[in-house]
Amino acid sequence: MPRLKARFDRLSHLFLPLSVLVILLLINLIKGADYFKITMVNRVLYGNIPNILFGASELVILSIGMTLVTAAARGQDISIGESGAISSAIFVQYVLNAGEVTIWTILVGLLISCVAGIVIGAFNGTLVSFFNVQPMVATLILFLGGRSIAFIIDGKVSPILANPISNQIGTVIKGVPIQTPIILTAVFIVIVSVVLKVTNLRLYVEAVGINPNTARLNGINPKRVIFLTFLLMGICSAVAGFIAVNKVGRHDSVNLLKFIMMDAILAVALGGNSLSGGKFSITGSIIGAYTIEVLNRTLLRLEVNPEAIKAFKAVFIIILMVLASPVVRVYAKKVMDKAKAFVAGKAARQTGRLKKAVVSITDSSVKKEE
Amino acid sequence: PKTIKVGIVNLPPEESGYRQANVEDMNQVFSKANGYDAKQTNTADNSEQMAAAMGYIRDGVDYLLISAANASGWDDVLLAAKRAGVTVILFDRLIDTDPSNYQAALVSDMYYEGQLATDWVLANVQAPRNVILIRGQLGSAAEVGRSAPLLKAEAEGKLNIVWDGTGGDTWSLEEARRVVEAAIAAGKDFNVIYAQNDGMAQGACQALEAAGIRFGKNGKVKIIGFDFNRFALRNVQAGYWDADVQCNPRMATQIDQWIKSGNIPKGIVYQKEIILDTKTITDDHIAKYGINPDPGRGVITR
Amino acid sequence: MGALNPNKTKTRMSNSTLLFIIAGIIFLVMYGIALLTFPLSFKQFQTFFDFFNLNAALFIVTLGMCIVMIGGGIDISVGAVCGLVTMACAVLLESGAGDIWDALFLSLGIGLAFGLMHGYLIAYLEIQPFIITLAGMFLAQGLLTTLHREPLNVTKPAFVALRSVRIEIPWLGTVNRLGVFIPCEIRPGVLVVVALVIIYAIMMKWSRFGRNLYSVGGNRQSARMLGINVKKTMFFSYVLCGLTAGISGFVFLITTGAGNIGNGSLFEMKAIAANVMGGILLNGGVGNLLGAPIGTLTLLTINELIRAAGVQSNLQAIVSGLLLYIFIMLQSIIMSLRDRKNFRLVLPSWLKLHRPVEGK
Amino acid sequence: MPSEIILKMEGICKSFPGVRALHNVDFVLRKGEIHALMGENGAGKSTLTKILNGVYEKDAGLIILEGKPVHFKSPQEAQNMGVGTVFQEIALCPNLTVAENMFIGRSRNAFVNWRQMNEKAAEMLGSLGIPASPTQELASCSIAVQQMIAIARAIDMDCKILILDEPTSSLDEDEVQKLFALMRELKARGVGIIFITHFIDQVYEISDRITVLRNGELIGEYETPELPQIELVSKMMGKALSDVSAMKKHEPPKSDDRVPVFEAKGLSSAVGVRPFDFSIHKGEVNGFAGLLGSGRSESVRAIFAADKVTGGEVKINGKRVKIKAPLNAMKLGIGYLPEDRKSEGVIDELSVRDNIILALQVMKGFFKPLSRKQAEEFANQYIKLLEIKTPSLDTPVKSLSGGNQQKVILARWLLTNPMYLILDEPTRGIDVGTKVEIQKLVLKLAQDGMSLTFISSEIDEMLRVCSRMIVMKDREIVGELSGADLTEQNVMQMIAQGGK
Ligand SMILES: Nc1ncnc2c1ncn2[C@@H]1O[C@H](COP(=O)(O)OP(=O)(O)OP(=O)(O)O)[C@@H](O)[C@H]1O
Ligand SMILES: Nc1ncnc2c1ncn2[C@@H]1O[C@H](COP(=O)(O)OP(=O)(O)OP(=O)(O)O)[C@@H](O)[C@H]1O
Ligand SMILES: [Mg+2]
Ligand SMILES: [Mg+2]
Repeated sequence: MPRLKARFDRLSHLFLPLSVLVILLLINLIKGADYFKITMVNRVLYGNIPNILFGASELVILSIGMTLVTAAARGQDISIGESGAISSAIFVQYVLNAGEVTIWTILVGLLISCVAGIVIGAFNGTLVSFFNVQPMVATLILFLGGRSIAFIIDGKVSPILANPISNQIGTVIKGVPIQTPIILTAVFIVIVSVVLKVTNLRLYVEAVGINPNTARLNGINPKRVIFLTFLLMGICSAVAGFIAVNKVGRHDSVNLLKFIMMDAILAVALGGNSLSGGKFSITGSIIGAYTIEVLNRTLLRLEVNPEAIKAFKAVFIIILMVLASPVVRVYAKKVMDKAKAFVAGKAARQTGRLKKAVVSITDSSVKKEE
Repeated sequence: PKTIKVGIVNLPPEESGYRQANVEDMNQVFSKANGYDAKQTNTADNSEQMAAAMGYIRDGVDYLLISAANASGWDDVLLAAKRAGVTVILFDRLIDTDPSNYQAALVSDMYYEGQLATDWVLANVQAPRNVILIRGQLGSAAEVGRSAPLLKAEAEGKLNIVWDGTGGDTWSLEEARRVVEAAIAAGKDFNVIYAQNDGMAQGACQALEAAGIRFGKNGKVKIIGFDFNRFALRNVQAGYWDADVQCNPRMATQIDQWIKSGNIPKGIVYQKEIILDTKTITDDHIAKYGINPDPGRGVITR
Repeated sequence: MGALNPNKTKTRMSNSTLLFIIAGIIFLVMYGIALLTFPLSFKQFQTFFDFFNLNAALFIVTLGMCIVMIGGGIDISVGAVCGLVTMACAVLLESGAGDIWDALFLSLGIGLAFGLMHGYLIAYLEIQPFIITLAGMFLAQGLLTTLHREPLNVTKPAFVALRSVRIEIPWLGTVNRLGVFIPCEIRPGVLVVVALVIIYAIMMKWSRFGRNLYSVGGNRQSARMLGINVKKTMFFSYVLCGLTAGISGFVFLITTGAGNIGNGSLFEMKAIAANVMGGILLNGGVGNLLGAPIGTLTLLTINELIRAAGVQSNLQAIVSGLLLYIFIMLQSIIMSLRDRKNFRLVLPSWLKLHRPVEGK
Repeated sequence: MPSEIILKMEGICKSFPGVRALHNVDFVLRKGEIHALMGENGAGKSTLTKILNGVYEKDAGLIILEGKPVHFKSPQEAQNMGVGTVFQEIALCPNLTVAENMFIGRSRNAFVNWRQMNEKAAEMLGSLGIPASPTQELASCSIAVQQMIAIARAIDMDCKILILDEPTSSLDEDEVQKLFALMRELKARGVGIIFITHFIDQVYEISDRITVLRNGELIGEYETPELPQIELVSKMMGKALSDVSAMKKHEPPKSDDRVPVFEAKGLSSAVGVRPFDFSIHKGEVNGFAGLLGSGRSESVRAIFAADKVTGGEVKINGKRVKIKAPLNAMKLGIGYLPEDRKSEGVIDELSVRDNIILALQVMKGFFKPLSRKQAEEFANQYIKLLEIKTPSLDTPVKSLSGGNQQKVILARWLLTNPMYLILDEPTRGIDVGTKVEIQKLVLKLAQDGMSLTFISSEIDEMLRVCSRMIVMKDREIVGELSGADLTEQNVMQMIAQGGK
């Protein structure tokens, strides 16, 4: 029993993102009861849920990286979209120049684009860790210039990735009833959780994020840890870029993963993580990312006037964040406690004075002992 | 002959695929080889644009080409240009000012493009015409222009817009896909998708495909895109989509001709633009008008 | 210990001052180089004045951002609020429902409303500033499109008269291509910038609010223990920033004369970049308010340099990123050099007190 | 002393998640008295004062200030009503100047008069002999100086009640005396002073009355002269303590190994200690003595490479090694407990468990995480050994009392089982009982073959455990004492005369 409670306590940080997600899902359910309905279309699962999982795949992957960067570097990487655009441009160039496209071509391309992502991460990471530049400022550089770089890599056009394998990665593999990006995302999440399991990444990142000085005196090199998180962010961007470009089938350096950093940061925050670093929850961020996807779709589902859609989104975010606010939670807890006390008080009154007497006796006996 | 000094004030290529093509076109035509000494400044900020324009005027250029981020506030700049004897030619975007303040303006008429597409719908789709409108970046000239004729047609009762969605800040495929998915989930009955650029049309098709809804020449839903990307034209050619409307980013050649011939028209000149559908499209069209790479005949880009 | 005479202790320059001086020097050096390489453009005074004339709104936004940054916060809604104000005022003026004063009050009101909302949610409900101001940005953008989607020119005569006000400096000016002498001119927005810089600089240096804000930005917990009303201070910083964004919207409208969806877009990023170049750190607690205009000038000089050099279109963003990069590196290198050496220079040897400050 | 009651706290209760920090505590403070608040680590002393000055909100109880019930929601309100505080962990703003730190949050003027402020500050600093300039950034002052600035601020505040939460823990004897002089002056002016410390001698030197807390409960209030020291200690600990005095007689172990475990020649670091030689043998406990700021911490930091090492040669067991970063030192079997607990010791948001296993985990390497079970076992073992008061293993370490945090760090290093352990002020902020425990522990570890360096600002504490004392002055080693020469008298003399 205490074990169970301990486990529950450990999961309590997920209460917030989950409750937010549930609220949104409820709204959707009220709008139409068939919300969770899943059908088979061309032998592939189809419905709102698969659509959400499909649509959020890049965001989920990016928010994982963003969580790590936020935790260690106490700031955000705002160049993730650009970084994804650059590494996927390299991927596309590789594939287009590779002649016949086989699964190996794609895999090698992915590897190369991951390397590109790592290089980009190293650039940002160097600035942040070794030159002490705040993350948002360091990554502002690529945020400003990144898309131009991608465009130049593209050869100043928008190259087309029209091959059957890319198509299958972007949609479905024949015979598999689930869209490939969903599977890839799941695989990625599994890899991340394995990495967290077999390494001390979490301890290092949290230690550095909370108190780099202490971390250093305990043998952790904070600079290297921060640098590492940026490298991981680079990999995440590359993978997200890979999925995105295969979905689209065309490298559009302008629109690929545009403004996604805002959503990723939002996902981290909705996941209950502090944007000023320290302890983190990747599960929370993942739920946060799906929540944002659901939110975006909810606004569409509610048929909000396109002119006002952003305003509504803002209102939703504000409401969600207010519900999640520590102050409100403390207040709510107080109210709950009072309510509980009231109910308990009623019960106590019914059991009569007997109990009270017992309590006072034990009380005084305790006092005497001293 | 003496090199002609030109200052170009344009929007940044990162703005859109259309803009990239436009910027590249300008750079290619106004080149050293072509007898120009041209500089181009790309920014989406009106103030920075004006600063750049003033800079070019101070530099003493012969021609100042402007594609304004913002249609207003340019009077000072134009006046300064006039005082300094600089010929101003507007391209792509008009400026809200007295026409005497500039020499010529060569622009795409987004409203006209929208009209072409709307007319096509009215002519080629049987009533009831239930349209999903997928808007591009809200408030941009293209979005405003291309939406208006359709909204007007709806107001006149010629068609119904059953779903009106937007990409918000972007012209992104994903947003378009989401919009159509939402419409499908809501059980809307529709037979036209009016996507305000090719990428968004592509996103819409992906959503339809995943939902198992047939579209294109032989399907229930008609797909219309804009911009004449070659991949889009190939899709139309294959009957996978139904129509595409041109939006020509290439204005430089025309302006170059004007300058070289010394015969610059006065006032606003609209570019000629066309709509192609499965019946009218030819390889020639694709080769001649298309932008971006050509996936090749018969290749459909999903 | 008693033998130590405190008067002998020479003061080490504070981070704020040092960063400000670096910013100032880099700007001057850069402007000097610009003058030498592109005299055609930079030698004309009007170039300098135009920085202010055309970018008054950006200067103002940067000031507001500077204040929240010193308080350890961030407000990324400023650009969107600025844009919303231009549109709201344009709609107001064009619909004939109000005159210029009404428009001014409207801009202040909108700015204030956003500032109050941000301030309350961030300071009192302890929600993360980035998220709330992101929502604020969405809200402003959404309201703008709901209000009016297309660009809207203000044609009201009184307004047009106001926005064509020019202050000419007859003894400064240039002769243009046709040999006509053009005097330098200053537009009304510039006066607002100058006034705000003075007021804010005084406020940050001498007012209780300003000093409290530094302390809150430096260490919130300590500030509270020192008896500072942290929440109130943070609250006011956001209110002030919102208000400033409102003012900037009005100035933007005076500068360009139209409400437009694109007005003020990306101002938040520019403002952050400008402030960082002006030596104001995102961590909070460090920076001199005068750094904000210096940083903005640096940013604008970079733009003008890129224009004058005729950098190829697709490279413009990359080059400006690169210049930002060099700038940041310089700043960082100087700061770390000082951390290594400076003690020996400034302090007597027995007073070499050094322990890196936590959290850098 | 029937003087007027200025403050009355009645039935104060306060709970934190998982802990009952205070239960039904009464406290009375009179005008012009110095009232010591005593108790073991985690007894609730800081919590009680923090409730008084508005940092925490009480769950129940009454605070009556000058006859009026008050309820402070923030330190600001308390300050305005005349309650000044020096916090246990220094709470000043590093990015402001010294003068600002002394005056900020106090004036209600809308504007700051810099000149006047600097002048006043300079005056204060001068009269207290604090070696800092008013216009200097606080970050560039040492902890001790910061502590004194905090005191100066509180003293200057013209308050009715002054709370001093372990103000003397980082001060040396001289400064303590200066502080006491000031306290007496304030007392004469009628200020009620709440004084928290773990130095029992200081309590008897300065206080008029003592209130003892234990486990969040009030044990009693006593007139200082009427409460014998031994009784006070046993009241604090809740058991008769015969071994307090017994402790003093421990004989430091002698080592006869020829090759030192650790040896340094000409070691110097980037923060400016003069190059020094140092060595320590197996099973030896040595200490560094010296005045505040004499470079004791800097020296041991150089050994551990906590600051950048700029020169020198290091041998471990006679073999030359390179120590460039703390990790090298750790891998070579050196451990270091830093003196600044807050900024270098704990990782405050991490759990007690993670804090305990941190160093061991890092030494094992990035790819070899301990299993959860193992980690819990280790942590539990040391929580028991050091009697760390924590509600659970998952409690963030920041919600432990100061002294218990210190024990967590000690546990962390003991867990790595180092060959040579450096303890810089390990007993700072630790109650008498535990202090004795720690001293015993040090001796036991030494007997088991560990070498230790033990630095403390209390000389007698060092004399009790160290077999050799290295004396420093002005950042230089001026001499060494051991064996029969090692007496307080000699140490003092050496510090004063700088060697011979
Ligand atoms: N912010 C907090 N959150 C949770 N628990 C806390 C918090 N502050 C104090 N506690 C708990 O309250 C109890 C009393 O702590 P307090 O700091 O008052 O002790 P103390 O008597 O000052 O001890 P020390 O001498 O070690 O400073 C401890 O058990 C501590 O863990
Ligand atoms: N004369 C001085 N005046 C002010 N600060 C000094 C002086 N000398 C040294 N310091 C600073 O005081 C701090 C304490 O010095 P250090 O830790 O080396 O001495 P210590 O002997 O260990 O003293 P402590 O008792 O504080 O641990 C250091 O940061 C040092 O830079
Ligand atoms: Mg305490
Ligand atoms: Mg020390």
